[in-house]
Amino acid sequence: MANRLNVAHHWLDVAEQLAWLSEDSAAGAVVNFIGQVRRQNLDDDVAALTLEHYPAMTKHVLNGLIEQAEQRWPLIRIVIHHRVGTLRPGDPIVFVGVSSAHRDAAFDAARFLMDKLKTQAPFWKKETTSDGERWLDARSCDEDAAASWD
Amino acid sequence: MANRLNVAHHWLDVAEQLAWLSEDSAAGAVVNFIGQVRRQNLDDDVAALTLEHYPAMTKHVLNGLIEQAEQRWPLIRIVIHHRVGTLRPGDPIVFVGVSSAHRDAAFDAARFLMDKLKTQAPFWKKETTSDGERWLDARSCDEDAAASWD
Amino acid sequence: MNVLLFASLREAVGQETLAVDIALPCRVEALKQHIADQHPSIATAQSNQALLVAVNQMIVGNEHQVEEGDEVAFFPPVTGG
Amino acid sequence: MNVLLFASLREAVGQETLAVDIALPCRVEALKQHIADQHPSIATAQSNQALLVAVNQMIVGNEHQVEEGDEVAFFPPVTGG
Repeated sequence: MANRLNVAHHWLDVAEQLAWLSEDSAAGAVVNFIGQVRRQNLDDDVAALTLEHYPAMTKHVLNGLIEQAEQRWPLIRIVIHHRVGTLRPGDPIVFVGVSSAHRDAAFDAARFLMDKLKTQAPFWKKETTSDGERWLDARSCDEDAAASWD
Repeated sequence: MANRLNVAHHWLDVAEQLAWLSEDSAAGAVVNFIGQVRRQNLDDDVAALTLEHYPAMTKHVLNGLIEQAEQRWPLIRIVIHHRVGTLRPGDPIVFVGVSSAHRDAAFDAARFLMDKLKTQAPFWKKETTSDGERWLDARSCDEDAAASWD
Repeated sequence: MNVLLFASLREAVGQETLAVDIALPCRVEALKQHIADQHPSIATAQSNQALLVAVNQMIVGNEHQVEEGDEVAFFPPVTGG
Repeated sequence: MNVLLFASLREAVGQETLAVDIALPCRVEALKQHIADQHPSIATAQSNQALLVAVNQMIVGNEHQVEEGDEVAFFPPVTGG
Protein backbone atom coordinates (compact mmCIF):
# COMPACT_ATOMS: atom_id res chain seq x y z
CA MET A 1 0.00 0.00 0.00
CA ALA A 2 1.14 3.47 -0.83
CA ASN A 3 -0.53 6.72 0.00
CA ARG A 4 -0.30 10.46 -0.47
CA LEU A 5 -1.56 12.83 2.20
CA ASN A 6 -1.48 16.60 1.87
CA VAL A 7 -3.01 19.59 3.58
CA ALA A 8 -2.18 22.71 1.61
CA HIS A 9 -3.38 26.04 0.26
CA HIS A 10 -2.99 24.92 -3.33
CA TRP A 11 -5.09 22.46 -5.30
CA LEU A 12 -3.53 19.48 -7.04
CA ASP A 13 -3.23 18.09 -10.57
CA VAL A 14 -6.22 15.74 -10.52
CA ALA A 15 -5.22 13.90 -13.70
CA GLU A 16 -1.80 13.18 -12.22
CA GLN A 17 -3.40 11.80 -9.05
CA LEU A 18 -5.71 9.55 -11.04
CA ALA A 19 -2.75 8.31 -13.10
CA TRP A 20 -0.86 7.52 -9.90
CA LEU A 21 -3.85 5.77 -8.32
CA SER A 22 -4.32 3.54 -11.37
CA GLU A 23 -0.63 2.96 -12.09
CA ASP A 24 -0.43 -0.46 -10.43
CA SER A 25 -2.04 -2.78 -12.95
CA ALA A 26 -3.46 -4.96 -10.17
CA ALA A 27 -5.85 -2.01 -9.71
CA GLY A 28 -9.14 -2.77 -11.40
CA ALA A 29 -11.07 0.09 -9.79
CA VAL A 30 -10.37 3.70 -8.91
CA VAL A 31 -12.95 5.75 -7.02
CA ASN A 32 -12.47 9.37 -6.19
CA PHE A 33 -14.37 12.14 -4.53
CA ILE A 34 -13.99 15.88 -5.00
CA GLY A 35 -15.72 18.31 -2.66
CA GLN A 36 -16.04 21.93 -3.73
CA VAL A 37 -17.43 25.23 -2.48
CA ARG A 38 -21.10 25.59 -3.39
CA ARG A 39 -22.49 28.87 -4.68
CA GLN A 40 -25.25 28.88 -2.10
CA ASN A 41 -25.60 27.58 1.42
CA LEU A 42 -28.61 27.90 3.71
CA ASP A 43 -30.22 30.12 1.02
CA ASP A 44 -27.45 32.72 1.08
CA ASP A 45 -24.97 33.45 -1.69
CA VAL A 46 -21.50 32.43 -0.62
CA ALA A 47 -18.81 34.98 -1.43
CA ALA A 48 -15.93 33.11 0.17
CA LEU A 49 -15.20 30.12 2.36
CA THR A 50 -12.24 30.14 4.74
CA LEU A 51 -10.87 26.86 6.03
CA GLU A 52 -8.90 26.76 9.25
CA HIS A 53 -7.30 23.65 10.72
CA TYR A 54 -5.21 22.38 13.63
CA PRO A 55 -2.06 21.43 11.76
CA ALA A 56 -0.42 19.16 14.35
CA MET A 57 -3.59 17.14 14.66
CA THR A 58 -4.87 17.06 11.07
CA LYS A 59 -2.25 14.73 9.61
CA HIS A 60 -2.42 12.58 12.72
CA VAL A 61 -6.16 12.04 12.24
CA LEU A 62 -5.98 11.57 8.48
CA ASN A 63 -3.13 9.07 8.76
CA GLY A 64 -5.20 7.17 11.31
CA LEU A 65 -8.15 7.06 8.89
CA ILE A 66 -5.89 5.80 6.11
CA GLU A 67 -4.65 3.03 8.40
CA GLN A 68 -8.20 2.06 9.33
CA ALA A 69 -9.22 1.95 5.67
CA GLU A 70 -6.22 -0.25 4.83
CA GLN A 71 -7.18 -2.64 7.59
CA ARG A 72 -10.79 -2.88 6.50
CA TRP A 73 -10.33 -3.23 2.73
CA PRO A 74 -7.69 -4.59 0.34
CA LEU A 75 -6.56 -1.25 -1.07
CA ILE A 76 -3.71 -0.47 -3.43
CA ARG A 77 -3.26 3.31 -3.20
CA ILE A 78 -4.91 6.19 -1.35
CA VAL A 79 -4.75 9.95 -1.92
CA ILE A 80 -6.13 12.55 0.49
CA HIS A 81 -5.59 16.21 -0.33
CA HIS A 82 -7.40 18.89 1.70
CA ARG A 83 -7.11 22.62 1.16
CA VAL A 84 -6.99 25.34 3.80
CA GLY A 85 -7.18 29.13 3.46
CA THR A 86 -9.72 31.26 1.61
CA LEU A 87 -11.63 29.72 -1.29
CA ARG A 88 -14.33 30.94 -3.71
CA PRO A 89 -17.54 29.28 -4.96
CA GLY A 90 -16.64 26.47 -7.33
CA ASP A 91 -13.15 26.03 -5.86
CA PRO A 92 -12.28 22.45 -4.97
CA ILE A 93 -11.75 21.76 -1.25
CA VAL A 94 -10.92 18.09 -0.90
CA PHE A 95 -9.80 15.17 -3.06
CA VAL A 96 -10.06 11.59 -1.82
CA GLY A 97 -9.03 8.80 -4.20
CA VAL A 98 -8.69 5.06 -3.68
CA SER A 99 -7.60 2.21 -5.94
CA SER A 100 -8.33 -1.47 -5.39
CA ALA A 101 -8.66 -4.69 -7.36
CA HIS A 102 -12.47 -4.48 -7.27
CA ARG A 103 -15.00 -1.68 -7.13
CA ASP A 104 -16.77 -2.61 -3.89
CA ALA A 105 -13.66 -1.99 -1.76
CA ALA A 106 -12.79 1.20 -3.64
CA PHE A 107 -16.30 2.65 -3.26
CA ASP A 108 -16.54 1.67 0.41
CA ALA A 109 -13.10 3.01 1.32
CA ALA A 110 -13.56 6.35 -0.46
CA ARG A 111 -16.88 6.91 1.26
CA PHE A 112 -15.53 5.78 4.63
CA LEU A 113 -12.63 8.23 4.35
CA MET A 114 -14.94 11.12 3.49
CA ASP A 115 -17.51 10.28 6.18
CA LYS A 116 -14.83 10.02 8.86
CA LEU A 117 -12.88 13.05 7.63
CA LYS A 118 -16.07 15.13 7.87
CA THR A 119 -16.54 14.33 11.57
CA GLN A 120 -13.03 13.67 12.88
CA ALA A 121 -10.47 15.77 11.03
CA PRO A 122 -9.95 19.18 12.68
CA PHE A 123 -11.00 21.52 9.86
CA TRP A 124 -13.47 24.37 10.31
CA LYS A 125 -15.28 26.37 7.67
CA LYS A 126 -16.22 30.04 7.92
CA GLU A 127 -18.49 31.43 5.23
CA THR A 128 -18.59 34.99 4.02
CA THR A 129 -22.02 35.99 2.69
CA SER A 130 -23.74 39.33 2.12
CA ASP A 131 -24.88 39.03 5.77
CA GLY A 132 -21.31 38.86 7.01
CA GLU A 133 -19.24 35.98 8.32
CA ARG A 134 -20.44 32.82 10.05
CA TRP A 135 -18.84 29.60 11.21
CA LEU A 136 -20.62 26.59 9.79
CA ASP A 137 -22.37 24.20 12.15
CA ALA A 138 -21.67 20.49 12.09
CA ARG A 139 -24.49 18.52 10.45
CA SER A 140 -26.14 15.65 12.28
CA CYS A 141 -26.42 13.71 8.99
CA ASP A 142 -22.61 13.74 8.83
CA GLU A 143 -22.48 12.26 12.33
CA ASP A 144 -24.93 9.57 11.26
CA ALA A 145 -22.93 8.77 8.12
CA ALA A 146 -19.71 8.44 10.14
CA ALA A 147 -21.38 6.29 12.79
CA SER A 148 -22.74 3.92 10.13
CA TRP A 149 -19.20 2.48 9.73
CA ASP A 150 -18.80 1.57 13.42
CA MET B 1 -29.72 17.73 -15.40
CA ALA B 2 -27.20 17.26 -18.15
CA ASN B 3 -25.39 14.13 -19.11
CA ARG B 4 -22.78 12.71 -21.46
CA LEU B 5 -22.99 9.14 -22.66
CA ASN B 6 -20.42 7.53 -24.93
CA VAL B 7 -19.48 4.04 -26.08
CA ALA B 8 -16.27 4.22 -28.07
CA HIS B 9 -12.91 2.66 -28.85
CA HIS B 10 -11.02 5.65 -27.49
CA TRP B 11 -10.56 6.76 -23.90
CA LEU B 12 -11.46 10.27 -22.79
CA ASP B 13 -9.78 13.27 -21.23
CA VAL B 14 -10.57 12.56 -17.58
CA ALA B 15 -9.57 16.02 -16.35
CA GLU B 16 -11.95 17.60 -18.87
CA GLN B 17 -14.80 15.36 -17.68
CA LEU B 18 -14.15 16.26 -14.04
CA ALA B 19 -14.08 19.93 -14.94
CA TRP B 20 -17.43 19.57 -16.72
CA LEU B 21 -18.97 17.60 -13.85
CA SER B 22 -17.95 20.26 -11.32
CA GLU B 23 -18.66 23.27 -13.53
CA ASP B 24 -22.06 24.08 -12.03
CA SER B 25 -21.23 25.74 -8.74
CA ALA B 26 -24.33 24.25 -7.09
CA ALA B 27 -22.28 21.04 -7.24
CA GLY B 28 -20.68 20.40 -3.86
CA ALA B 29 -19.65 16.82 -4.60
CA VAL B 30 -18.24 14.94 -7.57
CA VAL B 31 -17.77 11.17 -7.40
CA ASN B 32 -16.25 9.18 -10.19
CA PHE B 33 -15.31 5.63 -10.90
CA ILE B 34 -12.72 4.30 -13.34
CA GLY B 35 -12.54 0.60 -14.14
CA GLN B 36 -9.43 -0.72 -15.83
CA VAL B 37 -7.96 -3.98 -17.14
CA ARG B 38 -6.17 -5.88 -14.39
CA ARG B 39 -2.82 -7.57 -15.02
CA GLN B 40 -4.07 -10.87 -13.64
CA ASN B 41 -7.42 -12.59 -13.51
CA LEU B 42 -8.20 -16.04 -12.06
CA ASP B 43 -4.43 -16.47 -11.50
CA ASP B 44 -3.53 -16.06 -15.18
CA ASP B 45 -1.61 -13.20 -16.72
CA VAL B 46 -3.88 -11.19 -18.98
CA ALA B 47 -2.36 -10.28 -22.34
CA ALA B 48 -5.42 -8.55 -23.76
CA LEU B 49 -9.09 -7.95 -23.08
CA THR B 50 -11.55 -7.58 -25.93
CA LEU B 51 -14.88 -5.89 -25.29
CA GLU B 52 -17.82 -6.60 -27.55
CA HIS B 53 -21.24 -4.97 -27.23
CA TYR B 54 -24.70 -4.83 -28.79
CA PRO B 55 -24.66 -1.25 -30.05
CA ALA B 56 -28.39 -0.71 -30.59
CA MET B 57 -29.12 -1.87 -27.06
CA THR B 58 -26.17 -0.44 -25.12
CA LYS B 59 -27.16 3.22 -25.28
CA HIS B 60 -30.77 2.29 -24.66
CA VAL B 61 -29.85 0.53 -21.40
CA LEU B 62 -27.37 3.17 -20.26
CA ASN B 63 -29.82 5.98 -20.93
CA GLY B 64 -32.39 4.07 -18.90
CA LEU B 65 -29.95 3.79 -15.99
CA ILE B 66 -29.20 7.50 -16.18
CA GLU B 67 -32.94 8.25 -16.03
CA GLN B 68 -33.38 5.95 -13.04
CA ALA B 69 -30.47 7.61 -11.23
CA GLU B 70 -31.93 11.06 -11.91
CA GLN B 71 -35.25 9.95 -10.46
CA ARG B 72 -33.70 8.50 -7.32
CA TRP B 73 -31.22 11.26 -6.46
CA PRO B 74 -30.92 15.02 -6.97
CA LEU B 75 -28.07 14.95 -9.48
CA ILE B 76 -26.53 17.77 -11.45
CA ARG B 77 -24.46 16.06 -14.15
CA ILE B 78 -23.66 12.48 -15.17
CA VAL B 79 -20.92 11.07 -17.43
CA ILE B 80 -20.79 7.47 -18.63
CA HIS B 81 -18.03 6.50 -21.04
CA HIS B 82 -17.43 2.82 -21.86
CA ARG B 83 -14.80 1.49 -24.22
CA VAL B 84 -15.11 -1.40 -26.67
CA GLY B 85 -12.46 -3.16 -28.74
CA THR B 86 -9.14 -4.67 -27.67
CA LEU B 87 -7.46 -3.31 -24.52
CA ARG B 88 -4.24 -4.11 -22.61
CA PRO B 89 -3.55 -4.53 -18.88
CA GLY B 90 -3.75 -1.14 -17.20
CA ASP B 91 -5.97 0.35 -19.91
CA PRO B 92 -9.08 2.10 -18.62
CA ILE B 93 -12.41 0.50 -19.59
CA VAL B 94 -15.15 2.62 -18.07
CA PHE B 95 -15.62 6.08 -16.55
CA VAL B 96 -18.71 6.92 -14.50
CA GLY B 97 -18.92 10.37 -12.93
CA VAL B 98 -21.70 12.13 -11.03
CA SER B 99 -22.06 15.57 -9.51
CA SER B 100 -24.56 16.60 -6.87
CA ALA B 101 -25.00 19.18 -4.12
CA HIS B 102 -24.01 16.66 -1.44
CA ARG B 103 -21.77 13.61 -1.31
CA ASP B 104 -24.34 10.99 -0.28
CA ALA B 105 -26.30 11.32 -3.53
CA ALA B 106 -23.14 11.44 -5.64
CA PHE B 107 -21.66 8.31 -4.01
CA ASP B 108 -24.95 6.40 -4.20
CA ALA B 109 -25.64 7.32 -7.82
CA ALA B 110 -22.12 6.49 -9.05
CA ARG B 111 -22.25 3.11 -7.37
CA PHE B 112 -25.80 2.44 -8.58
CA LEU B 113 -24.77 3.20 -12.16
CA MET B 114 -21.76 0.87 -11.97
CA ASP B 115 -23.67 -1.95 -10.25
CA LYS B 116 -26.47 -1.79 -12.81
CA LEU B 117 -24.15 -1.32 -15.78
CA LYS B 118 -22.27 -4.48 -14.74
CA THR B 119 -25.41 -6.63 -14.87
CA GLN B 120 -27.66 -4.93 -17.43
CA ALA B 121 -25.60 -3.25 -20.15
CA PRO B 122 -24.83 -5.61 -23.06
CA PHE B 123 -21.03 -5.68 -22.94
CA TRP B 124 -19.00 -8.90 -22.97
CA LYS B 125 -15.34 -9.41 -22.15
CA LYS B 126 -13.03 -11.95 -23.73
CA GLU B 127 -9.62 -12.40 -22.17
CA THR B 128 -6.48 -13.50 -23.96
CA THR B 129 -4.04 -15.31 -21.64
CA SER B 130 -1.12 -17.68 -22.23
CA ASP B 131 -3.75 -20.46 -22.16
CA GLY B 132 -5.66 -18.94 -25.06
CA GLU B 133 -8.91 -17.00 -25.23
CA ARG B 134 -11.87 -17.23 -22.86
CA TRP B 135 -15.11 -15.37 -22.40
CA LEU B 136 -15.50 -14.12 -18.85
CA ASP B 137 -18.32 -15.47 -16.72
CA ALA B 138 -20.73 -13.17 -14.96
CA ARG B 139 -20.05 -12.96 -11.21
CA SER B 140 -22.81 -13.68 -8.71
CA CYS B 141 -21.49 -10.89 -6.45
CA ASP B 142 -22.28 -8.44 -9.26
CA GLU B 143 -25.85 -9.76 -9.39
CA ASP B 144 -26.12 -9.31 -5.63
CA ALA B 145 -24.77 -5.76 -5.81
CA ALA B 146 -27.24 -4.82 -8.55
CA ALA B 147 -30.16 -6.42 -6.69
CA SER B 148 -29.30 -4.48 -3.53
CA TRP B 149 -30.76 -1.33 -5.18
CA ASP B 150 -34.16 -2.88 -5.91
CA MET C 1 -37.39 -14.01 -38.58
CA ASN C 2 -33.77 -13.37 -37.59
CA VAL C 3 -32.18 -13.69 -34.18
CA LEU C 4 -28.97 -11.77 -33.40
CA LEU C 5 -26.29 -13.62 -31.43
CA PHE C 6 -23.54 -12.06 -29.34
CA ALA C 7 -20.30 -12.99 -27.60
CA SER C 8 -19.82 -16.67 -26.63
CA LEU C 9 -23.16 -17.67 -28.20
CA ARG C 10 -22.17 -16.10 -31.52
CA GLU C 11 -18.86 -17.97 -31.44
CA ALA C 12 -20.42 -21.26 -30.34
CA VAL C 13 -23.02 -21.18 -33.13
CA GLY C 14 -20.53 -19.73 -35.60
CA GLN C 15 -23.00 -17.16 -36.95
CA GLU C 16 -23.92 -13.56 -36.09
CA THR C 17 -27.52 -14.05 -37.13
CA LEU C 18 -29.78 -17.08 -37.06
CA ALA C 19 -32.60 -17.31 -39.58
CA VAL C 20 -35.49 -18.94 -37.71
CA ASP C 21 -38.59 -20.41 -39.29
CA ILE C 22 -41.29 -20.01 -36.64
CA ALA C 23 -44.86 -18.71 -36.75
CA LEU C 24 -45.29 -15.26 -35.11
CA PRO C 25 -46.45 -14.07 -32.67
CA CYS C 26 -44.90 -16.62 -30.31
CA ARG C 27 -43.71 -16.65 -26.72
CA VAL C 28 -39.99 -16.20 -26.00
CA GLU C 29 -39.98 -19.63 -24.36
CA ALA C 30 -41.15 -21.29 -27.58
CA LEU C 31 -38.57 -19.40 -29.62
CA LYS C 32 -35.77 -20.50 -27.27
CA GLN C 33 -36.89 -24.11 -27.45
CA HIS C 34 -37.18 -23.98 -31.23
CA ILE C 35 -33.61 -22.71 -31.58
CA ALA C 36 -32.20 -25.00 -28.86
CA ASP C 37 -33.55 -28.02 -30.75
CA GLN C 38 -31.33 -27.14 -33.71
CA HIS C 39 -28.25 -25.69 -31.95
CA PRO C 40 -26.77 -27.75 -29.08
CA SER C 41 -24.74 -24.76 -27.82
CA ILE C 42 -27.96 -22.77 -27.36
CA ALA C 43 -29.50 -25.73 -25.55
CA THR C 44 -26.48 -25.88 -23.24
CA ALA C 45 -26.62 -22.16 -22.51
CA GLN C 46 -30.33 -22.44 -21.83
CA SER C 47 -29.94 -25.34 -19.44
CA ASN C 48 -27.15 -23.45 -17.63
CA GLN C 49 -29.43 -20.41 -17.27
CA ALA C 50 -26.77 -18.57 -19.28
CA LEU C 51 -29.07 -17.38 -22.05
CA LEU C 52 -30.64 -13.93 -22.05
CA VAL C 53 -33.16 -12.72 -24.61
CA ALA C 54 -33.69 -9.10 -25.63
CA VAL C 55 -36.64 -7.97 -27.72
CA ASN C 56 -36.33 -4.48 -29.18
CA GLN C 57 -33.24 -3.89 -27.01
CA MET C 58 -34.94 -4.80 -23.74
CA ILE C 59 -34.25 -7.96 -21.78
CA VAL C 60 -37.50 -9.94 -21.52
CA GLY C 61 -38.78 -13.05 -19.76
CA ASN C 62 -40.11 -16.32 -21.11
CA GLU C 63 -43.71 -15.05 -21.20
CA HIS C 64 -42.94 -12.14 -23.52
CA GLN C 65 -44.68 -12.29 -26.90
CA VAL C 66 -42.45 -11.85 -29.96
CA GLU C 67 -44.22 -10.01 -32.78
CA GLU C 68 -43.53 -9.61 -36.48
CA GLY C 69 -40.82 -6.97 -37.00
CA ASP C 70 -39.33 -7.22 -33.50
CA GLU C 71 -35.55 -7.15 -33.14
CA VAL C 72 -34.64 -10.28 -31.17
CA ALA C 73 -31.21 -11.04 -29.70
CA PHE C 74 -29.79 -13.99 -27.73
CA PHE C 75 -26.71 -13.49 -25.55
CA PRO C 76 -24.95 -14.72 -22.42
CA PRO C 77 -24.98 -12.83 -19.09
CA VAL C 78 -23.21 -9.50 -19.53
CA THR C 79 -19.68 -8.83 -18.22
CA GLY C 80 -18.87 -5.19 -18.98
CA GLY C 81 -17.72 -2.39 -16.73
CA MET D 1 -0.48 25.04 31.31
CA ASN D 2 -1.73 26.35 27.95
CA VAL D 3 -4.87 25.40 26.05
CA LEU D 4 -5.03 25.96 22.27
CA LEU D 5 -8.29 27.33 20.87
CA PHE D 6 -9.56 26.98 17.31
CA ALA D 7 -12.21 28.40 15.00
CA SER D 8 -15.33 29.92 16.63
CA LEU D 9 -13.96 29.30 20.15
CA ARG D 10 -10.75 31.16 19.33
CA GLU D 11 -12.77 34.08 17.96
CA ALA D 12 -15.26 34.08 20.85
CA VAL D 13 -12.51 34.14 23.48
CA GLY D 14 -10.35 36.46 21.40
CA GLN D 15 -7.15 34.49 22.04
CA GLU D 16 -5.35 31.64 20.30
CA THR D 17 -4.00 30.27 23.57
CA LEU D 18 -5.39 30.33 27.08
CA ALA D 19 -2.95 30.23 29.99
CA VAL D 20 -4.66 28.10 32.65
CA ASP D 21 -3.64 27.85 36.27
CA ILE D 22 -4.71 24.38 37.35
CA ALA D 23 -2.96 21.59 39.25
CA LEU D 24 -1.96 18.60 37.06
CA PRO D 25 -2.77 15.84 36.55
CA CYS D 26 -6.49 16.62 36.31
CA ARG D 27 -9.45 15.17 34.48
CA VAL D 28 -10.63 16.81 31.25
CA GLU D 29 -13.99 17.50 32.89
CA ALA D 30 -12.33 19.56 35.63
CA LEU D 31 -10.26 21.46 33.09
CA LYS D 32 -13.36 22.30 31.04
CA GLN D 33 -15.20 23.51 34.13
CA HIS D 34 -12.23 25.58 35.27
CA ILE D 35 -12.05 27.37 31.91
CA ALA D 36 -15.83 27.72 31.56
CA ASP D 37 -15.96 29.53 34.90
CA GLN D 38 -13.76 32.27 33.47
CA HIS D 39 -14.92 32.38 29.84
CA PRO D 40 -18.69 32.57 29.21
CA SER D 41 -18.25 31.58 25.54
CA ILE D 42 -16.59 28.33 26.60
CA ALA D 43 -19.40 27.72 29.08
CA THR D 44 -21.96 28.27 26.32
CA ALA D 45 -20.17 25.89 23.95
CA GLN D 46 -19.95 23.31 26.71
CA SER D 47 -23.63 23.51 27.58
CA ASN D 48 -24.47 23.20 23.84
CA GLN D 49 -22.31 20.09 23.60
CA ALA D 50 -20.31 22.04 21.03
CA LEU D 51 -16.95 21.73 22.76
CA LEU D 52 -14.43 19.06 21.82
CA VAL D 53 -11.17 18.47 23.64
CA ALA D 54 -8.03 16.98 22.10
CA VAL D 55 -5.05 15.88 24.17
CA ASN D 56 -1.88 15.24 22.20
CA GLN D 57 -3.88 15.53 18.96
CA MET D 58 -6.46 12.92 19.91
CA ILE D 59 -10.06 13.72 20.80
CA VAL D 60 -10.68 12.53 24.37
CA GLY D 61 -13.62 12.19 26.77
CA ASN D 62 -14.30 13.81 30.12
CA GLU D 63 -12.58 11.02 32.05
CA HIS D 64 -9.24 11.47 30.31
CA GLN D 65 -6.39 12.52 32.60
CA VAL D 66 -4.37 15.55 31.49
CA GLU D 67 -0.68 15.28 32.44
CA GLU D 68 2.16 17.79 32.66
CA GLY D 69 3.52 18.45 29.15
CA ASP D 70 0.37 17.36 27.25
CA GLU D 71 -0.77 19.45 24.29
CA VAL D 72 -4.39 20.37 25.01
CA ALA D 73 -6.79 21.95 22.50
CA PHE D 74 -10.44 23.07 22.72
CA PHE D 75 -12.49 23.42 19.56
CA PRO D 76 -16.03 23.21 18.18
CA PRO D 77 -17.34 20.21 16.15
CA VAL D 78 -15.38 19.95 12.91
CA THR D 79 -16.79 21.00 9.53
CA GLY D 80 -14.19 20.18 6.89
CA GLY D 81 -14.40 18.12 3.72
